[in-house]
Amino acid sequence: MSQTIASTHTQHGAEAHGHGHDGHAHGDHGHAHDPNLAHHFDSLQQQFDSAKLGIWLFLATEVLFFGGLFVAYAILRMSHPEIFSYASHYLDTVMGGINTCVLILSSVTMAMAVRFAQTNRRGGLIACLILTFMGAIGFLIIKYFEYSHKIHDNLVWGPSFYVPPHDAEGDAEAKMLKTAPAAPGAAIVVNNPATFAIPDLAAKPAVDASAVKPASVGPTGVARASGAPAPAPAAEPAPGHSEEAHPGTHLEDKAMPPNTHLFFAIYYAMTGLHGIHVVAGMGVLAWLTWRAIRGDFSSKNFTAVDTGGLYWHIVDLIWIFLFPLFYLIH
Amino acid sequence: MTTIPLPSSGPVRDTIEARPEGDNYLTHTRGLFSWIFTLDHKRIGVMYMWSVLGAFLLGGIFALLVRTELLTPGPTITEDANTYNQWFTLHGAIMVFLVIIPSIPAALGNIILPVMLGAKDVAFPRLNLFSYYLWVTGAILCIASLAMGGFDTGWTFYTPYSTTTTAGGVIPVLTAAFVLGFSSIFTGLNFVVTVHKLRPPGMTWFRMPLFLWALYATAIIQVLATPVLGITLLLLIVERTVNIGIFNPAMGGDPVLYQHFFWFYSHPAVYIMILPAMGIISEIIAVNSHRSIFGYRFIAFSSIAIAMFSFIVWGHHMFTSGQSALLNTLFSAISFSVAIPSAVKVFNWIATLYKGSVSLTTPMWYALAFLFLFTIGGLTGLHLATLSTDVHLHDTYFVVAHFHYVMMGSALIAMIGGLHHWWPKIFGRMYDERLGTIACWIIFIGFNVTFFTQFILGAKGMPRRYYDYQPEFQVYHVISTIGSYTMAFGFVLTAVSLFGSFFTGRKAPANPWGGRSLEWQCASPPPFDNFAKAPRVGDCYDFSVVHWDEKTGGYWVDESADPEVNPGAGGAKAAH
Amino acid sequence: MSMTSQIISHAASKASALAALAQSGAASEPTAPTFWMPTGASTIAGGVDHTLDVINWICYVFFALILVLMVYFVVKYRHRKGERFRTDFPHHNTPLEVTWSIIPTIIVIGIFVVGFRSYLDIYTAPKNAFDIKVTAQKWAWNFQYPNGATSDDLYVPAGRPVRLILRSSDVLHSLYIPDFRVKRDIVPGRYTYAWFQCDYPSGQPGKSPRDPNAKKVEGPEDPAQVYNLHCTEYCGTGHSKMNRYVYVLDEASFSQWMIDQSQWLDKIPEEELFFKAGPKIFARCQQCHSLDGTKGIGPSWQGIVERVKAYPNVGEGKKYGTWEDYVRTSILVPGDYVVPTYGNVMPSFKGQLNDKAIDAVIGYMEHLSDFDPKTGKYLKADAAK
Amino acid sequence: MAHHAHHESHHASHAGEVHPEVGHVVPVKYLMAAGAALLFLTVITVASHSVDMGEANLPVALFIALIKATIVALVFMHLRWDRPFNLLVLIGSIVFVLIMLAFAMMDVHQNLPTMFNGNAPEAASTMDANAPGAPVAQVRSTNGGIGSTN
Repeated sequence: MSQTIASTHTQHGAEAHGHGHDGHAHGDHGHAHDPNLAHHFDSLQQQFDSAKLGIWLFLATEVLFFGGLFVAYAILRMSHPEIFSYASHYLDTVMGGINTCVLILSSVTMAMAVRFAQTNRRGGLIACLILTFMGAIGFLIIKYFEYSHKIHDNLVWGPSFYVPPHDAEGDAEAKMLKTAPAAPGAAIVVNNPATFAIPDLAAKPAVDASAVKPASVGPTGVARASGAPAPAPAAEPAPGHSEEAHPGTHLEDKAMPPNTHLFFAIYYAMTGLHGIHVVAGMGVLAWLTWRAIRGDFSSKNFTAVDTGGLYWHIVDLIWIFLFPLFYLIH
Repeated sequence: MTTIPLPSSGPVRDTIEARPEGDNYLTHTRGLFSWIFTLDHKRIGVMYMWSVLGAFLLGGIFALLVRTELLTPGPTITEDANTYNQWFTLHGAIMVFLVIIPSIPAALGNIILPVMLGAKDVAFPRLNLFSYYLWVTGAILCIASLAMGGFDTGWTFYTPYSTTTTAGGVIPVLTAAFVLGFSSIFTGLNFVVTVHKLRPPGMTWFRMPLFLWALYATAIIQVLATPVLGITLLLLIVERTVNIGIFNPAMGGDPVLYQHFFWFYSHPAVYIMILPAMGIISEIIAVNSHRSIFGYRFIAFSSIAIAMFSFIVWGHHMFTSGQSALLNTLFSAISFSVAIPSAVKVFNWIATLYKGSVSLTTPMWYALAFLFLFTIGGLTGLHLATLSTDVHLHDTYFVVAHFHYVMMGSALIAMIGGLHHWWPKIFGRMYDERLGTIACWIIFIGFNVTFFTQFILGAKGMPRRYYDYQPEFQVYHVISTIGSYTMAFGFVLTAVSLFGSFFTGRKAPANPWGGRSLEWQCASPPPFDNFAKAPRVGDCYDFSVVHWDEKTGGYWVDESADPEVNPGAGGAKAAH
Repeated sequence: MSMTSQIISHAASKASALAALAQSGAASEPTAPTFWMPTGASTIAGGVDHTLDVINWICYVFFALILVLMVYFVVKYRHRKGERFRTDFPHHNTPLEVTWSIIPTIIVIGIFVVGFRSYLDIYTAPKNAFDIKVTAQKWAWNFQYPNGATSDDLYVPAGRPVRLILRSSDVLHSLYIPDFRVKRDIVPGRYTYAWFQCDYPSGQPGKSPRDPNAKKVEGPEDPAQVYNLHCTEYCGTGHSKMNRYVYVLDEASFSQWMIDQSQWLDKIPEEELFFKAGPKIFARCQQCHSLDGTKGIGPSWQGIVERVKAYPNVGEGKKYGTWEDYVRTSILVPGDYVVPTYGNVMPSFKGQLNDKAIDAVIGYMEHLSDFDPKTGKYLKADAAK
Repeated sequence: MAHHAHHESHHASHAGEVHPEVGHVVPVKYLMAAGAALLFLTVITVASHSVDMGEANLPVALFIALIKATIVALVFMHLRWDRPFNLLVLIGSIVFVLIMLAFAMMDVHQNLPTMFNGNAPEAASTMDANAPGAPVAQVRSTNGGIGSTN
């Protein structure tokens, strides 16, 4: 490798003096003899290789970042296999499959975009970038439908998975769970006078087991022990209101294994993080498109497109694994 | 590795005088904004340095509070155990995430690495600046978390405590650690690329000074391990905010999984702290004994070996935590393998002193202190890697003492040694060496008084993170606290000697210690783009061509006498 | 040392200790505390201490070696400004470097083997072990014995292996008995196990080390009688207060103790519950609740009855019919109504306090004025007699 | 300098096209072929899902995913023509994920017997009070509490 550097290395002691203020010395127009060469590089080759190695190292961090979640997935699936085979059927394989194809196509257009940039085809570059962007949007739209459908069916992570939706109890509970962590209530330190007037509901810390249950369960549970009046309704979904609580069908399903919420927890965690990366990718694509329209890119200067493309491909690559792991469980 | 022949023109001291007097990276541009928006690696490094030292002061204050509280069993200066818990948590979090991890790579590394390498800058100056401001963001969040109710989770954030505690500052501090992680990732990424792609002709892998090897190995860890911390903290934040339950046993999650995640980062993180320290020590010892470092390749490779091993030993933090017996055994076995490259390094350093010409400068004193403390820290690692003894010692003061010997006694002492080593280069001023040396001794003694007693405490069964303890332990705690005050005094002296240099210090020569690597070949302080001409790289550990120069009060390097630079010269020296 | 003299002084204990010898092979006598280690009172302590000694000596030797060489070289090859640098040094010496890579390798392999062998003893509990269920919670221990008896301190029979079945009801804890060299994290959501065998009885049967009514936990009359038990996994405010004692009783007195312990509450007539049982149970609560109005982790019990009656949700037709109902609820389902400004940190005592115990607590609260708020002593004790 | 060698070959393949002095231009037919292959494999995966292979389903699906990933990495991401070290970086990162996976799974696998769904009695009761199917402590506390004689 150093051989390459050595051979492409050019001495330019003289120019080095040429730089005035180091602020613009590093800019894209840093160098006297090549506007695309930053002052601290000696050759375009060196600069390009650095950029490539840089982005690849960044992609490596992305792999490990998602890697953590994949490990979590593996552990959960190992300790609760029944959950995964059961809950996977709540996912829409068709939508997932379509999304996979959308991402693949956007990857193709992205790769083409890089190619157009390398070969000075500005029109093709802009077209491909926009196509890729559309792909991203398409992916997110489909994801939106998937998510909203599940949320409507109460197929969510955490305790609210068990809260019968669309009744006062459920809503109150859901509301509490939403507010509890954010509220300064969670910020109560013992002996902190600042938090005096906080309603006790919000005063519950985020994940405290007892914050997890509908407010009515506690006393009824105890009342039974001490022979006081019968439990309030909605603690256990009575047949009466399970009809109107239609969306939460999984709640009536006696075959549902314990802890099924975990599947959706990891599902939302992984697809959500992936979604965030897609959004970030859209940002990158928009920026590239803008620069392409401005005419920044050419066969001499396409590194930005290339690296942006690599990022987009890794997003695709991760989805390629997410798809079978969530949608295709037997 | 073939290298193109280089034009040999006169001695390198030309490069030093090659630019107008007083024009260096500090003076090249002026004004606040020329610092805030600077892309010069040296300035970014200097900003890092001051920030890290500031954080160190803060963390030190919390340390003293903790030690003072422990003077007596039960309440001493606070009635509330929770306050104490917040103190030691803050001390740990600040020292680990804000100080030790960025101290050497981000602060000293940023300043020295490109100069040492002979490059004009790091590969991605903007990213470099960005990572600094990430650090600042993290620091601000960390302080903010105090205002928002503090956090009492311990720096390890073990679930489910960290997800159920009512302390309000937990989420901010998790975010802080998350952000700091990315700051560290970007620094590492920058260094890997710089070392790979920005080496000037002649700077082959095996001509790189060992500090660069160490930084390179560190950077690899930073890039590969830190993302896992990122995702872990992210999951923790989600757990705490929207109750996702992956780590929450009440919901079928697995708290031990969190520990796996956490230590998969945090064990390698220990080497993020110690590897660059080892690099600095290699430099200081070689330069101050003015002889080629003994077994260059063994040291270089041991750095890489440690970096690689560091990823497969994290389980030794979990011997008692419900990890399976099989895994305990595996991890114990692998953990021992780290001992070997570490031992090799120590032996090589000792052997480097042999038949050297040792001048006892302040940096050298720090290096010797490092050797002493690191040996203890490393050897006590054996107790903790051994299964049966670790069961007894885990989570006691023995562990506390052990990692302070390694993180502080080694990493931080080396950082301060490095600071003294390169201070003249960075600021162009010599500090008062006598005062510096005295301070070094006081810190050294104070440190051992503080932490050696904690080995005994731990072995006797004093659990860590205790606000209250049995009376029979008090004597040890008192000794330990006295030691910590001594140490604090030592650090004050160090500060005096260093800051004094700005007022009373003489102007530093380009090469005050007789170093041979490239940073000693450009002026002190270096010009803003480091080298007027591409430097000619010789053997950075060949001191036979280094000569004392009375008139500059420093050394100069007769490059032309080095056959590796100037094949014409008939310098008699064993090539290797 | 005091340990052994203790044993000799108690003939009964001694006899049973010998009985223990008979049934469980070689008994290991408690070792004296060394510079490093505390008393080693369990059968596994020997192995651990031996391992530690081995490692220590290796450390001493290597440390001395490195230190001596360092100092010697620095002194011998001291350089002064102006002198020419030596050039007669070796650059490297592969055979030497290989040697000092291999020697440490062999040594650490050795250490690993020694450590692993003693670890196996720690890890694998014998079949005939006596099971004790341990529940850790913020910030108290609950030890439950086969006959259903429960206690706050750990009582174990001498001369037979004891297996602790550990479970946490909230966060991570860790059970640590330094003198037994036993430590195991307690992980919510799963069981963990620890075992030990202590061959020599200590302490006196049934004699509690401290007054259960005392606000502050005092040590036993003779420290040598008991062993300390700590929590070593950080668990919050009361972490450093999760210290209890371990009593090793000889077989006979242990089984007697178990029976008494399992019945003490039933023996007390209803009307005497509040001053006989109340204070004893309060010992579990005093980590967080005070009697004298000082604000702890939880609200003080002083004047609790009036306070609770004043709550908006207590009273006829309200959420809680009576104040007793509220107290009972907050013992069993603490999160149900959290008093403002206090965090929801109290663990549930469901399954730990039965109805009679809860009645005792309620009675205790009711008659709180009859107790000394500082010491918790019952002031009308003689009157009750 | 394998890098430059490829360069030449492509000068030959598409004459009259502007070529950058750095980097590598992937011919259109490669890109299209890769895209087609990916779509095809996606169909295969979905199909394989519908046939019940018992335990084998997961490995098969993952294997296909691996092939797809390889195609993306080699063609779209230029690794086929890029510097080998970049490939090493990618593989290296995956290896480290696998290390973590292996150890963590080994641990959990060994510990499965000791685990029970739901946490402490009160947490468990809380959860199963919520709804059918919520986690129930399989191993219940038999703890009679203070004073119980059973």
